[in-house]
Amino acid sequence: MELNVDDIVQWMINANDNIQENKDDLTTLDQPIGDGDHGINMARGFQEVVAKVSNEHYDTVGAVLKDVAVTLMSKVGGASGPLFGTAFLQMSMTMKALTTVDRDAFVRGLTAALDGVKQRGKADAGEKTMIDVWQPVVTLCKETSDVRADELVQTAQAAMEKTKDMLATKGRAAYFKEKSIGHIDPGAASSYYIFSALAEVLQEKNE
Amino acid sequence: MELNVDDIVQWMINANDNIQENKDDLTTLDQPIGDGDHGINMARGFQEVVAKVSNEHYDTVGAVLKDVAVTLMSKVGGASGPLFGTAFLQMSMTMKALTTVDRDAFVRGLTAALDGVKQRGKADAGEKTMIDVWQPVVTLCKETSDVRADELVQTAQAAMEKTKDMLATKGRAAYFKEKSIGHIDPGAASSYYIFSALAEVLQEKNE
Amino acid sequence: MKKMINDPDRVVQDMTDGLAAAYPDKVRKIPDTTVIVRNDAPVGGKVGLVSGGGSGHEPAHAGYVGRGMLDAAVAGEVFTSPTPDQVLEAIKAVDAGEGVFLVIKNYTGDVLNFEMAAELAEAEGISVEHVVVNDDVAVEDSTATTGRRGIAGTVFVHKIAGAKAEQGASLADVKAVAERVVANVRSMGMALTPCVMPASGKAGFELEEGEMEVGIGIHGEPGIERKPVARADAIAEELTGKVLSDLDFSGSDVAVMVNGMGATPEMELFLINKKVQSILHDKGIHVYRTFVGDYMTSMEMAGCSVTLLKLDEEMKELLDATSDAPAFRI
Amino acid sequence: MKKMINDPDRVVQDMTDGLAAAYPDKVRKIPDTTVIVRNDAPVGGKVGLVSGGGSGHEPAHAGYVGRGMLDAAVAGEVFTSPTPDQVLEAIKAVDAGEGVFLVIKNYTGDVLNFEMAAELAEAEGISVEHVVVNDDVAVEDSTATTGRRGIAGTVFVHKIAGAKAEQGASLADVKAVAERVVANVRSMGMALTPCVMPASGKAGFELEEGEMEVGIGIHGEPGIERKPVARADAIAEELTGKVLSDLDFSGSDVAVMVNGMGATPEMELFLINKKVQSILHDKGIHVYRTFVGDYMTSMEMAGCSVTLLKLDEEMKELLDATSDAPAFRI
Ligand SMILES: Nc1ncnc2c1ncn2[C@@H]1O[C@H](COP(=O)(O)OP(=O)(O)O)[C@@H](O)[C@H]1O
Ligand SMILES: Nc1ncnc2c1ncn2[C@@H]1O[C@H](COP(=O)(O)OP(=O)(O)O)[C@@H](O)[C@H]1O
Ligand SMILES: [Mg+2]
Ligand SMILES: [Mg+2]
Ligand SMILES: [Mg+2]
Ligand SMILES: [Mg+2]
Repeated sequence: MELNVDDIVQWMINANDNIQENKDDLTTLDQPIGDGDHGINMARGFQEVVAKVSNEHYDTVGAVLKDVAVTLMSKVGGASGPLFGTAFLQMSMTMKALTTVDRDAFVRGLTAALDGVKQRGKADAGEKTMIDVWQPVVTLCKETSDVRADELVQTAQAAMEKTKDMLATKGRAAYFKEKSIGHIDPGAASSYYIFSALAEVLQEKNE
Repeated sequence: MELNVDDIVQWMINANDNIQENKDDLTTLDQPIGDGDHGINMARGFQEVVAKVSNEHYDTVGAVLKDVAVTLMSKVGGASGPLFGTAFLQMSMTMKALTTVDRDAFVRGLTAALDGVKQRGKADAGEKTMIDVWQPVVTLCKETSDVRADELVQTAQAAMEKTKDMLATKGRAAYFKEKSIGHIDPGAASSYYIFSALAEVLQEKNE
Repeated sequence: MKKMINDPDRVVQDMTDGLAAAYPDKVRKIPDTTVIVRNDAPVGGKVGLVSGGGSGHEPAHAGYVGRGMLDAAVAGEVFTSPTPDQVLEAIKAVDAGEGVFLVIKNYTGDVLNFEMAAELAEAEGISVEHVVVNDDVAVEDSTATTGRRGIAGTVFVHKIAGAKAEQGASLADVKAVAERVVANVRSMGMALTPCVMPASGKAGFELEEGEMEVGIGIHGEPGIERKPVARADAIAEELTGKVLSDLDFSGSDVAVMVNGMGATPEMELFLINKKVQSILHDKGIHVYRTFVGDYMTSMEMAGCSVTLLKLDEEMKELLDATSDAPAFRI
Repeated sequence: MKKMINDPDRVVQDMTDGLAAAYPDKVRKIPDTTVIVRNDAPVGGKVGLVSGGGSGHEPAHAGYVGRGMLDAAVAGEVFTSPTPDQVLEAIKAVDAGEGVFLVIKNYTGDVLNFEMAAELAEAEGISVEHVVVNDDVAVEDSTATTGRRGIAGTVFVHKIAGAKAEQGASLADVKAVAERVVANVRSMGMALTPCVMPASGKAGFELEEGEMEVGIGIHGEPGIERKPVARADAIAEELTGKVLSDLDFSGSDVAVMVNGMGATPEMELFLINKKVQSILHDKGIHVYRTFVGDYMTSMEMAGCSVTLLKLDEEMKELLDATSDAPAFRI
């Protein structure tokens, strides 16, 4: 695994495509256990991310990811804005000087991102949030020497689906208490789209 | 024609009966060219009038009519409250000292009432208001030496029906302009009920 | 119908009780009436200012009772003029010997009842003068009708005449400035949805989904035109345009009121205001002061009205004078 | 949907423009933001007070910007927290070197975004403190949830902390009094009808004809119970009862806020207030001051909330201090 600046830009383009395509579904997920804006929030944010990163020239991976972070932070809104913003900001900080990232650097970046989200959200795994997708993905990457695209998609997807049976104890969904059970967490779903977008990049590179 | 205190009280009782009976019809008349409250207003007012005058002892006709006026003024509301109030107040002032009223005294009272309404309403005959019933009734009484009950009813009823073809230029109905044509004026209708109540008193006395 | 009420017949009693209970340091209710008066009424050496009308237009009029504005407000049944005896109570409660001034919105019922009360008061030796407010440009004035309706512009009459009276002006001078306001104030409104009468639980009129009525009155009386709901900018243009074409405001200083009909979120009123201000700016009309909010409502009607008042120097000073009326603190 | 808007995506921009245009002598909008600040910000020698949150709660929060209250308000998209960059702009605009105090309603999004902004500001050398308001007793606090929601009680925090800051108090002292307000304020709300999101044109939730929801949040989040619309007295009893059972108010002096959710006519709020006052009177709780009106709304939601604040002597003085914020003039 080796990702350069263009790969990261492509990752964001893919992520945006996924999210635009599933915008309404994400919003629908946010209706029963939230305020029905998650798709709108994420679609707005990633559109801006793509507008930003596809028009700039970057020397390092860290620089791309920093722009991603700042854009998400200022454009997504809601709870997910600062959380995804924090994730990419922490990731970018571990890759500041890198023109390419190998598997070890990527694992360090992902771990920093996950820790950042946990701290910002005062949350941990099992609380029915995006963390429940990020954590298994980080574990997968850590434990696999070279992650395959299909593994990554499967792990993220399974993790997302697992949130369905969880009781929300953080975010808006927590207000719904027991009623939150039976619904996939919207932030988990958008995280799945982000990682499946990454898997597409890995797939392309392997072809 | 000679009316004493009891006759006037009976007039009010009859008027109240008529109005209670036709309350909904009066309100219906006020819907297309008004605000749909005329029946409610008049029913509330005359109920109070009867409650008042049937429990008091009066020495003069003027005294009964003054209580009628004050009660209508404070209980009817809307435009018709002060108008009917004024009518009975002006009538009462011409009969202050009278224990009975003859035809001449009654004509004087009715004329004062009509003038009061015109002045209060800044209105004249032909503007599609209660005046269009009061005026022909006053004329009839003036021109007939001894008014018969059936004549009185016929005149009032014909006058009321005539308002149907008139264009309203006073009161709420005036806002409806041309659309006011084709509807009987609610205040003309309630005036008709008041005069037919008087006719019942005349009829009784002749029997 | 969805309303938070108790007995529909007691809604005006309950409301005036609740208002008096909210501001006991400022106002009181005259027992057995629906009259709200300043606690310190009658105020010695001051002309008393009385307004009122049918209920359902809150905060008009009881919210405007306070130092620097009204001395008393008389609340009739919903959309029904108060009766002369109630108005007379108010007049008597605020008369300190300097006379009483009545601000009447131009509805036949209000005019008849207030004028009758004025005569009764005169008969008791109280000097009474009045002004009839007819600011609504929607329904055209003509000798054939009872004239234009009084709507949100009435609040400017309360404020300016109230400030004048507070200064200790004579009854004639209060009347003169009130008449100047009436001569210089114009309004026009529109609605998106009707209001519901508490007594019947029914809407006063119907508007289709996607339809609005321009020029509607504050009791839902017919306006000029029904048409598809327009953008905020177009609504602001239509209302402001109609107001501007009725009186020459060019080059003058104006007070602006963007008034909510009751149910409309303040958010939308600010959108209307944005456009109103830019229209006035483009026409070189200088905005001296702006008021955005619910000032003259129609219960839960959604919609708004735009009012412009052409100001002279004295009106400016009186508009800026202190008022501690709960709904118009300055 | 019936709304007076232009482009739904620009509703918050338009609204803040329209607000700034209404009160140009008092506030301005920071260009390219949705931040409204006092014209004289940063005010030398004074802690800056910043609040904000999603839009749709007008007059909260921009209507509370003014002398004696907030220095700045940050407006997010409708029902969506403003982003950290916007909050940072507000913080920078009001910092006069004495530090900045943030009043945050307890919603995950608001807390995350404001905290993030605070960190960014600290990184730029500005001292920032904050308080999180959680006055809504409807949804129970527990370690398992992010806690109670912040609703109309927030306005009392703005007022009292704002007055303290205006006196020149230190950041620590402003924080201390704000925390005292949070500890002593409790609210509960209900709704009769939902509000409509400008972006989708759809109601945020559904309520059957004849049904109300008790304990609902200001974004339409679930409350405690749905049931038939009750009489005003019963609604007042339920809301007040819940508030009273959450904190011991007995024998104390309180400030009362009967807050409209947006579409409810003021008439009905006064009916609710009548009953609230009589309940408090019967319990020997002394009402120091009452506020009735639309203070923390949910666009065109119909309904109300009742807030009680237990006052100490300093809070009373600060509550009564002058404020020229358009939506809270004292
Ligand atoms: N405290 C938290 N920690 C981690 N993730 C959270 C937290 N709160 C919310 N989230 C995530 O954010 C998502 C909701 O995002 P979004 O709908 O955009 O924001 P909002 O709830 O403010 O409307 C949730 O589905 C959840 O995954
Ligand atoms: N200026 C006027 N002069 C004479 N009669 C009038 C005038 N204005 C209204 N009326 C009468 O009053 C009636 C309406 O009374 P009502 O419905 O009780 O009052 P409101 O119009 O205030 O609701 C009309 O039908 C008309 O006969
Ligand atoms: Mg959401
Ligand atoms: Mg009528
Ligand atoms: Mg009427
Ligand atoms: Mg949201």
